Amino acid sequence: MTLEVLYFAWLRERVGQPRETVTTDAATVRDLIAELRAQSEGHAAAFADMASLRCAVDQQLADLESPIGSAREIAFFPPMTGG
Amino acid sequence: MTLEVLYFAWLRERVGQPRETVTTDAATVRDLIAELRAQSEGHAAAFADMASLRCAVDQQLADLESPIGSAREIAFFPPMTGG
Amino acid sequence: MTARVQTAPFDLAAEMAGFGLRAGALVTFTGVVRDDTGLMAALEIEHYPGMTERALQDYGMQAAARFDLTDWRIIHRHGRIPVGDPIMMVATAARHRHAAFQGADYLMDWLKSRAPFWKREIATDGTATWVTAKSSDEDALNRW
Amino acid sequence: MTARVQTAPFDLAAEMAGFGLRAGALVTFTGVVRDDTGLMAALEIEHYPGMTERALQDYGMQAAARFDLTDWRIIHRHGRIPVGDPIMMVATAARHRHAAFQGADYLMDWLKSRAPFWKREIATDGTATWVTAKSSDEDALNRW
Repeated sequence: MTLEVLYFAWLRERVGQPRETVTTDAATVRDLIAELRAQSEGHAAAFADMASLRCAVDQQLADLESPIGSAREIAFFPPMTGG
Repeated sequence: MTLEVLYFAWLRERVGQPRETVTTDAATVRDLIAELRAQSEGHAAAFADMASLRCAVDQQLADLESPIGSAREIAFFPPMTGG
Repeated sequence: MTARVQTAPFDLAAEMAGFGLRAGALVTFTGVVRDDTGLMAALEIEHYPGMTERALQDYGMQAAARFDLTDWRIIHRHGRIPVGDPIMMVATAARHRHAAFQGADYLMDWLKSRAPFWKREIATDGTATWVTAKSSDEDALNRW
Repeated sequence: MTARVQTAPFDLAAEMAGFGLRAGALVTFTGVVRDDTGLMAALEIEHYPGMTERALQDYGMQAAARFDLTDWRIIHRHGRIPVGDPIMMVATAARHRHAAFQGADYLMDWLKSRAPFWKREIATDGTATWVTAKSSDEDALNRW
């Protein structure tokens, strides 16, 4: 399965790129993170603090246990600071 | 003691005039009302429903037991409907 | 930090120009003459000249002290106000949003029940009916 | 009933023209870039194109259903926004004031913590610091 993975704010800075295409068999967001984390030091740094991690699956807020299913786009970012 | 007595909204309509000058020795607002009520049928009608009566002494909201003291202006009106 | 009573319409835009410049959060409330029945032509608002201005100023200052407002404005019209026209507005400025919201909400509750205005509904057939105060407005005031 | 995401400044006045025409109560909230320290030049706001528009639309529709809003508007800027400039606004229209206030307050709580925006403070010396989410914003959301 091929996914677009997006990063925002300081996760984007740590990973070093705003998006990447990954091929994965991960069942849940948490499984995907385990795979991404192994990709580079930057990825490891981005996912170091899981308490400050938020994600969206196909542009809907999700949690780490959310199934990836047939999703096309998974985004990772810190807690939002809008308004 | 001479006072200006003001009426607003339907109290004004019932009394039939927006203001009058009264000479009184009333100690409290309640005493003054007792005197005013005796002046005319209109006055009696205006003061018929004491639960719907509000007053101000020298332009400050007051209650029926408020002393008149050296006040110059007493106003009577229904519950306010601003905003 | 101003309160105004006037017959003329006001313009929210003009009123907000330069309002609360250094604040982070601005809230406005505007009350508009509503016609729920299709039978209403206008409101006619009577007030107590002298006392009104003083009361609005007092309530504004109380709200500013209580919610740490950096600016506030109250405008309330009287006289005849046609359906669809603005009746009154409050604006509050504060560093943070909750203070600005609460300040405006508080001011509205005070204005509804403690500012010397009396509304009369004027129907399209010319009949006039005094608006009765709502007990819910009194309850709202008791929240604070 | 519109949500917009844009880099351009907006004008509260222009946005409110014709807004909520038949409603009795209009509330606006405007957030402005604040400089508490005298050392801040601007905010820089990143967002998630695609998701942002959808999220704002969702929150607006949720607020409308919950508080019986007759109209609502959300505008949120992204990009570089200098001190003193408006960042975002919400406007709500309802028959009664409490619904309009609550709708706006609710929308703000959602936007603060659940809309995909990330703020960075840009100091006058050029240094940039990501703004940290406040637990008080999360608490505010849990009120609803």
